[in-house]
This record gives sequence, structure tokens and C-alpha cells, in this order.
Amino acid sequence: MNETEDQPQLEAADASETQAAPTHDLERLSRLVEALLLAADQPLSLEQLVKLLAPDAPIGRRELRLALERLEQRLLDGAAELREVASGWRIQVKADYAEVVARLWQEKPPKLTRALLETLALICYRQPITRGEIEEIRGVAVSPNILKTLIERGWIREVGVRETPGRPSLFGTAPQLLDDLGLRSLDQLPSLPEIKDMEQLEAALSRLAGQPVELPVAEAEAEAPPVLEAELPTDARIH
Amino acid sequence: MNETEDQPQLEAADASETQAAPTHDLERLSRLVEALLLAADQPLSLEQLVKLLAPDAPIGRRELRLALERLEQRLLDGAAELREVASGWRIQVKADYAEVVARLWQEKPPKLTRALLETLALICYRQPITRGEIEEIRGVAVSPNILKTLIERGWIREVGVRETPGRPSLFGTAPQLLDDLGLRSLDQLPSLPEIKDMEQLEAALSRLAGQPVELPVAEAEAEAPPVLEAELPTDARIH
Amino acid sequence: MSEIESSLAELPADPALAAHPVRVHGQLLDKMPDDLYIPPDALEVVLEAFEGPLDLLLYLIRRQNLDILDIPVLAITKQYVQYIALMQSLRLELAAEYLVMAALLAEIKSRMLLPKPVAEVESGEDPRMELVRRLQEYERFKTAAESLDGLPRLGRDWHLASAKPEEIRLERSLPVPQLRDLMLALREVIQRAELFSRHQIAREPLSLRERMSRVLEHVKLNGACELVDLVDLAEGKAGVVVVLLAILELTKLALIDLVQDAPFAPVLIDVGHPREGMDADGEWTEEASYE
Repeated sequence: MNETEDQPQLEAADASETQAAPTHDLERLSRLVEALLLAADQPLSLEQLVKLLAPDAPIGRRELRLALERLEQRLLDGAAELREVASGWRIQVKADYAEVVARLWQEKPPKLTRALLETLALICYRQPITRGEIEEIRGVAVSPNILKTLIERGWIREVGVRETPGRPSLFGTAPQLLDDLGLRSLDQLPSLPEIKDMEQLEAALSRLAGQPVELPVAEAEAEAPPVLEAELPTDARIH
Repeated sequence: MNETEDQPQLEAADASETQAAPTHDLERLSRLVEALLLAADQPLSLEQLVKLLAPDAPIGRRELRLALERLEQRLLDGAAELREVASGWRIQVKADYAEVVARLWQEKPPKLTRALLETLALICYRQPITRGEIEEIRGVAVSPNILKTLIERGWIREVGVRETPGRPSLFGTAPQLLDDLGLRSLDQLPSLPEIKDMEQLEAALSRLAGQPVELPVAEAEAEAPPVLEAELPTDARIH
Repeated sequence: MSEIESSLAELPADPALAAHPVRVHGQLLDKMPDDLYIPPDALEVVLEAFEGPLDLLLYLIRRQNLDILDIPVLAITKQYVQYIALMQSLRLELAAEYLVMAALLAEIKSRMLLPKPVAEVESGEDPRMELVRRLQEYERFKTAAESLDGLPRLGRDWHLASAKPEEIRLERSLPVPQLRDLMLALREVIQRAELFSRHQIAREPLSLRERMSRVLEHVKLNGACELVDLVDLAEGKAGVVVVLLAILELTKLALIDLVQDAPFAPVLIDVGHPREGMDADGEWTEEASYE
């Protein structure tokens, strides 16, 4: 099987020119190339292809190029395409489908931590509020990362400073929070007494869930559990 | 999107007839599915596909099946094919090209030893089964390595323990086995070869003894069950 | 005899035999048994080739084109014992199962040669029966294993066709708080702080709180301003009221100051300055906060 591998390229090329391959051979050749490119983990160079094909079809580069052209034509109709890159040829999914394919690797959104939720809730209900006040109510320190994350998400913003020594920042909610919660106004949130009573809270929540709130698309997507999450590290956790 | 999934087949068929998807949509859908299957490293189930496609094409299972059929047709011409296996659908290089593709890797996939194959066969057809039972039928000890290898390949798994002294593990097949063999279910395995019936066996025994061995009929019947009920779950047989 | 067998038989067997004298039933073997076609130096390989005594027995039976049901027990036993003896003499490591089988075969043989005790016939325990049953059972799975191996397999007959997009842009999906989670978090923190008993903020509409933030932000960004700058006329009267309430609340909290330069001059809303009632950290003491 290996005898032909070491033949000089030129000879092989000459041979192919004198005895031009019939069309059906070219078809078959293009399928052999397709099989190789689909199964390979990396691009294959012309040299590699010639060598790999040698036992089935002793061919030269010229015939191979014709077969690649044929393959390119045949693929036009589907979701994949032939592409020449630095290290050779490969079959890749067309860019049109990159978005849908990316979903295969979509990460599961990390869970929001309890500390973040408590901080956010306090800002909702007690804004404008300083970090010190949040800490006082929660009874524990609030990590600067939490506030940073909340600001980055567009859920809260610094609305001013308290003119006291240290001039602590005052935080308030930002418009994105309403969008993400699917609310028109913060007034829709249950009142504090309602929250205190579990039954009333449930009633308030189902009232909110029942009304036609237009969920932004982003949220609906984020809710869908990822299909294949095994491939990527899941260490990304928001604090 | 899930509403259609649980509908009886007939209703679903009716619904689609009234609002038949335009052909170009089906074409597009079949390409989206192709892109996903080419990019995924493992088979994708109908549920996974429906979920992944939802943002682009909110479809039901029936439309998806039509798209898969379309895709199957479209692939006929090339080196790859669509195949349904236990855990879903995948696109694979046709077996015709296995030889050329195998050249991509320096090392051939190791041959499966007879010991491994026999152990696997016993687990396929007699699951759940203990190592002791496998040894009894094969007449030799089963190396722990064999079971380890089979478990590592995802072909078998421990499915429980038998509540007898020593609490031996019970082994059964695992989903990867079906996927690797390109099967949708265990039913598709070749059936276990039949054995000769006991009457014939007795006659033969008498013959080879050179003298009529007078086995009481009742005894012969009493001996028969273990052999004849091979298809039944082994639990019934053992304890 | 098959081609393989005859070709194997041609291999020089005797030198090996001379090097390792073999005794079978106490007698020295001067030449290999005729039906033992495997050269002794290949025995090690042979041992590996068989999957145990049942497999070896099956082989011996099949070699003579016999059905399991027609086992010539005597002949097979003889051959089997010869194999085992040979393997032992060559000091090949022999699995115990082979010896157990040899013992079983020897027992069967002796029973067949001896007249049967009546009791045994009645008990129906014919060891041949058990042997044949085991052979048959084993053969079924041996065959099943072969057909399993014959099935096309991923990695050998099939290969996954894979193509990835040139670039996979991973969008990290960010979590969005669920109202329920948010409420439950607040409920817990409130219970922890016993907020209800100390403060009367329940009746405050949340939009007022939000408006307080907006007023503060406006003053921070634009400096001192007038009331009209803070009112959105589109919100109507209710809007004006909320702004007013927000300003009053902020003033009470000393977050803004209301400044009037002269009588009848416009009231300016400006960033607040520390007043009495604040503690050293710039926080209001609890009593002062919400009264």
C-alpha cells in the first residue's frame, strides 16, 4: 500500500495529464476527499491528500485540484463549504450558520448569588442607598464586586454621594432592571407587608406572572438551558 | 413550541397539512440541522434540535422530521450520511470510505479481544448479569480489566447489585454502545442463536453413550429450563 | 483436514518434544499425537487463542466436523488431556479451569466405562448432559460475540463527520434575576434585620424611591436646579407630586439642600451637606433616619 507514496510528484502529475480521468472517477475522487476532510480533525494539505488517496486512486495534484473543485460545487447546496486555509483544505460550516451552531456551546448562565440578590432587592426598595446602609441592614459586608456587577449589568447606578465624611456613593436602580424583570414600574413589585406574608407574596408573584409582561428576548434565551454545556468550563460565576 | 409534541400523531399531521411549511423553509431548516449535526461532537436528539432551532425556526417535531428526511436525501450524493442512533441523530462518513479514512490515523483502532466481546455479548443478552454468572457461562475467569475497559468506553455500566452474599454488581449495557453500533435500541441487535431442543439432545446423549441412557422424562424436563428460557431476565433464573 | 491444519502439521514438532519430554498417563511421549496438530512451541500462543476449556473443547469437537450433540466423549477427552499434559510439561501457566475440566472429562469417561449404579440412573445426573448444556450455551455466546464484532462500529467502519464554523463566537449568557428569587432574598434580609418593626416605609410607593434616585442623579450631573427642571410634564399632576415628595424626602435625609438666595427668588435644589443627626460614618443614626 505504501509503494506509491514515495513516487516523485512530477511523475504522478505527468501520468495524470496523459490519461485524463473520466468524470465518474472525478466524482468518486471528490467523495473520497470529502470523506477524508469530514473525518479529519484538522485541515489536510494537497500532499497529505495525495498520499492518503494513493492506494485507492493514484493521482497527482492536478487531478486532486479538479476533485476539490467538484467537491466545492457539490457542497454549495448544503450547510458546509470547502475552504483553503494556510495548512490545507478543510470543510467548515458556512458562516450563515455560525450563530445557531454557537448555541451548542452556550454556557449555562451562572446563578445569581444570594448576596447579590439581597443587595439588589435593598437597592430597589430603599434607594437611594449607600453601601454602608446596605451592610447595616444585611448585617454583613457587601463586596465591591457585587456593586460592580450590578452596575455593569445596568441594573443599578450611582445616583449621587452623601455629603458626609468619606462621601459614600448613593445607589439607585437603572432602567435595564425594569426591562430585565419585565416590569413597567417598580411600583408593580409587591409591597413590604406583602413580602412579609408568604401567602400574600405568592399571590403578588402570580399576579405579576399572570399579566402580559413582554419579556425581552434576551431573557427568554437566557432561560433556555444550554444543550451541550459539557465542553466549556463552568467556573464563570458572578459574584 | 411544545404544544405539538404531545398531540396524537393524527392531529399533528392534520395541522401540518393545513399550514404546510413552504418548501424553501424546509430546505433552510434542513441546512440548519445539517450545520448543527456537523458541528456537534455527539448525536443530537429531536428535543435538543427543537430547542437549538427555536430562536431561528420555532418548529415542532413533525417539521423537524421532514427536515431530517430532506437532509437525508440531500446527503445521498456525498460521502456522509444521516443516521439515527439511540441518543439521537448524527452525520457520519459512510462505511464505504472507512478504509481511506482509517489512514488518517497512524494507529489502527485496537481489535476487540474475544474475551471482551464474549463478555459484552453476555451483558447484552443476559443483562442484568453478575461477573460470576459471566464466568460460569464462559468457563473462565473474567479479568477486571475487561469490565473496566467496557465501562470506560461507556458500553456497559453497573446497574445494581444482587442481594446475595458478597452483593455482586449487576452489569447492563449503556447508551454509548448503541450509539457506537449505530443502533436505535437493543432490539436491533442480532438475535441470540437458537439452541437445539432437549429431546434431540437426549437422543444424542443416548447415542454417544452407546447404550440407552434411561433418563426419566420428568428429570429431563427439570433440567431443561435453564437452557430454554435463555431469553428471560436472568433474575428469574438465579434466585 | 483443513489446509491450516496440514500446514501446521508440517512444522517441526519433534525438536521441541525432545527438549521437553512429555508424559501422558505416565508414559513418555516419543512423538506428538497424530491428531495434535499444533506444534508445542506454538502452545503458548494456543493457550492465548482459547477462551478457556469450553472454547478448547468446542474447538476439538468442531475440528472433527462434529455436532456438539455427537460428542465422541472418549476421543475428545483423550485429546483434551493430551493438550493439558503437554501444556503442563512445557510449564505453561495453565488456568485452573483447564484442570477442572480435565477432571470432569476424566470422570465422564470413567462413568461411561463402568456399569451404572442403579441409584445414579434414577437420580438423572448425567455429567455429559451438563457438559453438553454448557458447551451449547457457551457456543451461543461465542457466536453472538462474533456477530457483535461483525456489526459496523463507530471508529472502525464509521467515522463522525464533523465540520465546525470558521469562528465560534461564544456569547456568555448572563443571568437575569427572577422576581421570585429577588423577593425571597429581600424577605430573608428583612426578617434578619427586623426591618418591619423599626421602620414605617411600607406605604412608600417604590416609584418615589426611584424618583429620589433620579433627582439626586440630576443634581449630581447638572448642579443646582429648579423644580421645573425635575418635572416631566408628560407625567401630569401625579408626576409633579412624586417629584415634590421625592425632594422632600431627600431633604429630610439631607441628601439635598433647598436653597433660596433671596425672598421670592427661585428655590434651588442642590447637593446636600452634612447636618446634625448624622453619625461619624456619614450614616444617619437610626432614630433620625425615617421619622
